[in-house]
Amino acid sequence: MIPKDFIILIPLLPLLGFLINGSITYEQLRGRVCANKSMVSFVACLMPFLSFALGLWVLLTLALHPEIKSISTPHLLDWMILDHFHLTFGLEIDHLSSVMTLVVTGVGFLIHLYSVGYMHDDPHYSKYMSYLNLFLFFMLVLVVADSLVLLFVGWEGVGLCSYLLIGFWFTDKEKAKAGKKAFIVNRIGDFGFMIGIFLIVAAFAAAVPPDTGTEIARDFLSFSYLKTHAGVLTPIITAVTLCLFFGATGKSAQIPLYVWLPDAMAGPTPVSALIHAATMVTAGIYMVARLHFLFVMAPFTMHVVATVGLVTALLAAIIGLTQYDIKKVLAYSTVSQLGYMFLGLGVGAFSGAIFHVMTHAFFKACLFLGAGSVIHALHHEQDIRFMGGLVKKMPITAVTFLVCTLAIAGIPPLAGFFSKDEILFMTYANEHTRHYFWVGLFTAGVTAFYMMRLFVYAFTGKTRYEHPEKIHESPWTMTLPLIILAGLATVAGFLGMPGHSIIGGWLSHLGQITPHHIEGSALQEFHLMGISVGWAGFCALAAFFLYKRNLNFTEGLKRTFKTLYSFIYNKYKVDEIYDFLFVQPIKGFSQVFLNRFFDQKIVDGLMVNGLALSSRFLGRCLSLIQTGLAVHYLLFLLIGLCLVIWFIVNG
Amino acid sequence: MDTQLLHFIIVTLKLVIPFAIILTFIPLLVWLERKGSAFIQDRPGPNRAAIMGIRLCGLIHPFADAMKLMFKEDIIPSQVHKFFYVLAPFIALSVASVTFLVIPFAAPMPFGGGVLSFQAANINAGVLYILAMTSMGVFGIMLAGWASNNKFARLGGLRSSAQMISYELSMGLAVISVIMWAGSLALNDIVSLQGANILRWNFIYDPLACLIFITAAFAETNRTPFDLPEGESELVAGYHTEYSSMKFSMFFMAEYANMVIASALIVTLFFGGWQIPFLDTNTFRTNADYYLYYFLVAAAVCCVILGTFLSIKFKKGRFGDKRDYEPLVFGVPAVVAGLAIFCLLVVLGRFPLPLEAANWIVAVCQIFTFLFKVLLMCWVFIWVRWTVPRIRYDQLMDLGWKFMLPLAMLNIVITAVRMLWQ
Amino acid sequence: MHPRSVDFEIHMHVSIHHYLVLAAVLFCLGLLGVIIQRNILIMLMCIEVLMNSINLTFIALARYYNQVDGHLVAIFVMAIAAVEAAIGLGIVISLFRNRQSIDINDFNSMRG
Amino acid sequence: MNPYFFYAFATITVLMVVLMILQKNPITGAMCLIVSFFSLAGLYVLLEAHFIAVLQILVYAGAIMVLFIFVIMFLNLKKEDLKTGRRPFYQFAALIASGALVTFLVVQYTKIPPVSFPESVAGFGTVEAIGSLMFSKYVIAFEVIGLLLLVGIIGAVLLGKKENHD
Repeated sequence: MIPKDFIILIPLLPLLGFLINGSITYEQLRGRVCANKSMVSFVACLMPFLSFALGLWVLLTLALHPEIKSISTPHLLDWMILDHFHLTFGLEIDHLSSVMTLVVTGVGFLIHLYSVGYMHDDPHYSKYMSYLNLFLFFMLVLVVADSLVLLFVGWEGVGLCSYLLIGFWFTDKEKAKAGKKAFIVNRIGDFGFMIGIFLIVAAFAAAVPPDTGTEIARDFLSFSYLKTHAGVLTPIITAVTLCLFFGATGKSAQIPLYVWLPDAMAGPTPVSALIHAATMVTAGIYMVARLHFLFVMAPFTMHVVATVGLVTALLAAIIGLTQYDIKKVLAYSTVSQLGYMFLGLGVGAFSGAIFHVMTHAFFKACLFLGAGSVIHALHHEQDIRFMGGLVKKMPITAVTFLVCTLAIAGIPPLAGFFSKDEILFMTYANEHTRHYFWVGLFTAGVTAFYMMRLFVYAFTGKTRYEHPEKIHESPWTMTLPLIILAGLATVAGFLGMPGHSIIGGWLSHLGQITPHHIEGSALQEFHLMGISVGWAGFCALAAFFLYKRNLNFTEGLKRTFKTLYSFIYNKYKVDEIYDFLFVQPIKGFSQVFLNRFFDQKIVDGLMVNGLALSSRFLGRCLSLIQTGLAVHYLLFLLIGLCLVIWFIVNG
Repeated sequence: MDTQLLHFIIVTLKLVIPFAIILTFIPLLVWLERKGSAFIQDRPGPNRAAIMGIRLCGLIHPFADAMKLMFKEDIIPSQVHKFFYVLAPFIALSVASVTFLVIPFAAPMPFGGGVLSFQAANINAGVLYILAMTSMGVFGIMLAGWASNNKFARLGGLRSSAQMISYELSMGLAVISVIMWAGSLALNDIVSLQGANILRWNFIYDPLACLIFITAAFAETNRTPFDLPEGESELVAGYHTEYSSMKFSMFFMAEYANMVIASALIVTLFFGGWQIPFLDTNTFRTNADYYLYYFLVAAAVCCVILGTFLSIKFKKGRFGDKRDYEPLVFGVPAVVAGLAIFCLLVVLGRFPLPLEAANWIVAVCQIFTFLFKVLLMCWVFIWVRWTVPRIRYDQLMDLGWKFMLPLAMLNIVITAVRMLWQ
Repeated sequence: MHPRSVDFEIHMHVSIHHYLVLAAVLFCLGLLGVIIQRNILIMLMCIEVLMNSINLTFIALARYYNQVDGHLVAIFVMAIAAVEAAIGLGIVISLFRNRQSIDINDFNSMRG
Repeated sequence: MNPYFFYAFATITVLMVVLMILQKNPITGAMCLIVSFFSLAGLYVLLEAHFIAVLQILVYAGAIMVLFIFVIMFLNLKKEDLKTGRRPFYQFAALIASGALVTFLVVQYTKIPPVSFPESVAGFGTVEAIGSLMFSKYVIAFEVIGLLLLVGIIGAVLLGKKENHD
């Protein structure tokens, strides 16, 4: 059984790694030390591994002691102590968090290991490694937080690290811009999240009974307290959950805030794998699952979540069909898969969503890392039209990539099949969202199609790269994570076997909305499974053979539906619309009002210069009294004395 | 009404007699100074002024001086500040005189159911009063120096004030050890405590304080070797350069009055004051007739011997004029008086004196003892003046601040340790 | 007895008020002197007068309450007056050295 | 006898202070002040504060005023140094203000009914009484005053010292 205090170490160990590598970076930038790369690598990889080991320990503890619902630290620190509001720091790991912890640290460790090879020649290697560690720290804070506010701290922290890592090669203006975009779009979502928190605080503050104020005077933002007193929020529950969900759309790249994620591919590929596939984007999913007790109280919100997820999944998958950048395709695939997860959440399949988070983490990380391996081998060539024929050159990468492609396509017995089917089945099982099932099914097919297209483009056929002789397999630090992840993507699905789902039992406290009116659900599930497997397999095979035969077989279609194609290719012009609707007006407003009028006239003119001028004027006036003649001062003193005595006697 | 009148008379006498004593002492000291300087530096003393040829060993000279100064023209220079120019000598002389008010001349005497103290004002803080009054003396000099509107006078005044401030400190600190022994600030208590035994007098008991005090007193009275305010060699005549006639004589008198007061103070504090050596007041009072008888016998014998000695020096034609008869002027009356006392004593014999008379006799004896001591102390002043040269101004300041002040402080510490020891 | 003489007797009786009023008058005179004088030396003397008026108040009240504490305060005030005079005169000397003047109105180089 | 003395001393004191503040010659002012200090000493004697009276003469007249006169003579002021300028407004204002203050104080004092002095206790105002109080109750203040004097001496020396660089 793990000592309670040890769980503090889970987030703190990566922070330690960040501090060590960060100080090395700091010293290095000043030319005081020359960083030893193997030392940096060792520290950077050791810390996530230790966290992973601790997380495993926690998981085992929870598994072996069913009576323990969660492990929480004792009171760590006071943050704010107000009259009826105590905000304290505390960590808590329950079944949900333990799964997330393991995913984050495990996948994180593998990606660290991968980065050792991938980033080895980068001049800012130690900085990169320290940022990765910092990211892990904030992500773990997010996961093991016991209150909404601490979760928000981690939430903001991963946003920051995302910004730092996307803009890691900030000398490239486009990449720096992508970093800014990610940060700003995330901030918009955070705004909604904060409003949600404030609504909760306001509701609790209003609900404090005047005479029994002490009863509620505690940390009412902690999850345990929220869970038991959720009834207080009933009147405004829809608003609260919508706001929180808005925050989740920002972090998890859903409509309308998904635009940042494809651009975020500007960062190093391991970053894309770690942040934009496996961990950070799942924060929104995690948050909704964590607060499931609030969401189930608001059916409208649940409906919105499901709809948004479904639409996002579909639209992103369609964009994925048209893209040629290997990372962009994977990015849209990620958006699409996240949409699946939200669909699952929206229909009440919380454990299914989390299951999909886990499996998705494995195969998407593997896909990204495989893409990274390819990019590494091709010297930063990302366009799939200039790849091809890599199976022979890079067999390990190709095999793992194929495994994961099949996994994401939903081919049994790979992981993606189980998790996706779980969600689709739950969608079907829910009476209100049964029609969503068919859209989801279609989307699954589209997913299988474009993923197979990607594989065919990149790995089969002839080599279209101009220097084929330079292509070689990646070093072991890169292939080992690929192999591990591919293996996991293969076997992880069996955790969620329909009927006796281990993960469903493990996360049973999330309270599935049981489709009570469906009888013989297992049988029906097998039917649905068969449909989806057939459809996905059909799409995958179609894509394989169509593209295998002729890579440009879609040229005719493109020409025919030119407008539609370019509309889809340019991501439905969403960026342009946003630019026109929000960015330009705000820019204009800032230029005209804030800059020219408010800043220059009010702040500079009235506040700064005005204060200076008025104090100078007052000083001039007062200096008239300062004659420098002692007798004048004495006269003032005498008059003052008279006044003082008068006040003492008569006052 | 009767007692009130008596009281009034006593107070008046108390005020007048000290002043009269000082006025008597001044010509005496002038004479002593001249005789002393003549004796010490081996030069002719005053030997011209005479009344009908009788010179009285030069005793006539001071009176001649006084006459001359009084009748000289009183010049007031045109550039002086007239008021202060006139006021300064008065301040100098009067301040010097009032100090005598607290000096005890004799032991307090039982008188008419009360106690008659030979002291104009028995102030609780007598020592402080004296220090305060002596520090006033500087104003006369400073005012004179300033009002004269003369470079030399101004320098003299400046020097005087600096000197006064510097030496007052060590003077006060020296007195403190005496006060510590006596446990009182009243001068009469200090004298009484010293007792009749010479070995218990403060100059034996606390010699360092005595030395410091005497030195400081020299500086306070502007006497050589500290007479820088009027140093002839540099400043013409210092602060009284512009003064003449009676005003000058008042400064002159003030200097001697200061000397008398300083001597009286030294005697009071360190040399037993009115205490007759080895003769306790009470013993004297109870055996007054006895002591008086033998004193008169001795006095008569002395008178006869001295008169005879003078008379046989008479030799007609020594000078060839009236100066030949000078020895007889002293000698014959002395012989006659001695014989008369002797006859009286033989006829009357010893007779018991009434208590009142005994007290009075004791008081008178003590007064004369005190005055004799003061005269001796004045002689020390004169002696030093004609023996020691004037010191330089920086030496004066160094001596005052760097030597005597620390020494006086050290003396206080020593005294305190000694008091703890006993 | 004539009533006027009784009245006179009462008036001739010196009470604590007489001393306090005298001290107040002295204080105000000192203050007035400090203000209207241009001569910095006389200004310092006026400050001495101020301190003396305080002393007088303390000593009169000490006598009134039969407690010697007032005398001690007077002694301390004297010590402070001595320090004040020494420092003040030192300043006057150095000022005079620099400006050849003792007029307070000439020492205004810090005027605004 | 007491009232006559009081009025005599009070008159002299006030008169001399008035004379002093009207002077332009500092020596004259100093002499007026000395006289007023003497009469204040007389008032202290009337208040049975003999020790303080003597100290008043010793400290004020004997030390502080000597210092003043020394400095005045040291400065060697010329006639033209002693300027008199008319500043009627300030003089008038100061006169009004101090007049108001004294009137005010007097009015306040006279509100209390006149109380004569009680009989003084034995040993009041003697050196013994003052000394025993000074070295018991006020010993800290005494030490502090001693320190203050030391500081004052050092400060005065530094101020009066000629600067070396010129």
